[in-house]
Amino acid sequence: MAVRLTRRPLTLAEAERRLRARPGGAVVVFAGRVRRDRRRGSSVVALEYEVDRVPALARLRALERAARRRFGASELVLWHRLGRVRVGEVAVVVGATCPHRVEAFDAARYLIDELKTTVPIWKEERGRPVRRPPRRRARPGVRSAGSGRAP
Amino acid sequence: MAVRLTRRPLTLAEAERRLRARPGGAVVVFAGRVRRDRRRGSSVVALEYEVDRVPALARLRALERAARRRFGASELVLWHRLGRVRVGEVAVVVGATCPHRVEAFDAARYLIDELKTTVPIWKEERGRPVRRPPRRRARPGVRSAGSGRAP
Amino acid sequence: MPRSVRVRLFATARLAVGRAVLPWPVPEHGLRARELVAALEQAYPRLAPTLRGSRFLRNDRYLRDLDETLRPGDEFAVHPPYGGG
Amino acid sequence: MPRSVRVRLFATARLAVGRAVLPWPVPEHGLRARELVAALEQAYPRLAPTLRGSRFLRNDRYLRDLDETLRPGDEFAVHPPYGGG
Repeated sequence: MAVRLTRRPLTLAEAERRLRARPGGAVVVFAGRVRRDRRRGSSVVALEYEVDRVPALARLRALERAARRRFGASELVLWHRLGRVRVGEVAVVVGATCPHRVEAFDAARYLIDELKTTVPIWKEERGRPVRRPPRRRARPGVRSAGSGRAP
Repeated sequence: MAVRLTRRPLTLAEAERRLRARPGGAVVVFAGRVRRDRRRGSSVVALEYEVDRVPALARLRALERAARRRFGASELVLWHRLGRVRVGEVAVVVGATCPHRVEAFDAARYLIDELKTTVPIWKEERGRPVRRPPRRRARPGVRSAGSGRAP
Repeated sequence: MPRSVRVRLFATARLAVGRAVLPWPVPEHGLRARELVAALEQAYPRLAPTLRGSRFLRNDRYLRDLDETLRPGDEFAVHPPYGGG
Repeated sequence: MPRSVRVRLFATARLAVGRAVLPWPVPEHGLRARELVAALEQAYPRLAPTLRGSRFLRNDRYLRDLDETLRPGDEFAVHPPYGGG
């Protein structure tokens, strides 16, 4: 499936199987991973992804069609994790197979830029589970779209 | 190895193992594949890659250093096949792990653009082996840098 | 047929209200999207800043404008700015 | 010590000459890169267009200019425009 919202791990290897099944001289893949929060006192170990599924899938399919048309892509992936994704894991993979490298780069860039701003997916920070309440605890919250910590 | 000139097949899966071993929110990988030549009468089934190994490796390592410095890349791959590479196979893989997606895209783009124009690697077309000489045969030749068929 | 719309709240909207789904009664004369948003703002003052930055959907389609009239049984989704990736 | 340089030809340069390596004698007064290139052009007219678009290396380093003097035992590489990827 070119478009996927899933709770299972995402890999470039799996994207490769799809993207290399079709002809095209250039394959570009982007993987976005959950980053460690470097703010002092942060205890964030994962992000929890939430989705409004029906409009999200509709929008992802519209992006797929647009990329085929605009960049001549013969194959695409637009995959996003849902639920809890730990630091270091891949939260999103987008990629395109195109005749030439310029279109393939532009397509992948277009897909991730559009995905981030136009697909109803949200992330919320999740802290380390604590057994005894510590003196001061960082308060995990929803990451806004403008967060500097998203890739 | 971030830098590699090899006769073995290249895969995004192998690049992923290297690029995900280091921290960074964004991984971008480009794979360039040998394309079928669509000119009429062409019998090209593979490209044969030739290298001047010592200066090629020196230049690839210089690109690696430049990408770490310019784009803050924590890990890189700059891999190229040598010898015969069949249509559909991957001839080159470049990729970068960076904190954010803009640098990761820029790094991968920089690496492949520079690789194509500044690393002493050449390709030569290889035709289908023929048992009986056909009346007219497409004459395989060296592909120039300006060839429209390179990805 | 319920005499209410089903308000679905996501991300910061959900956190501000404390729940993901909120049934909202539809008066006899009907309910414009604009009226629902104003009523939500009044009922949940913490929701106000989020509502101002949100997009709204009726039955999984983005609203063209806030003059659309909601009918009993409709779903009304509140989408704060997206943050995937 | 050989009294020649080892000319290494790649891609179209190799095809024009028909071989990848060519020993080239170094006269008593020495051999500038410029003189070698001119001599190659004269000996292999089909090589001329390629030479005009090529970069040259002495012992795996790009030549700064064609006035560099080659010594017996040196390698001299002819690099037509690159075509990797």
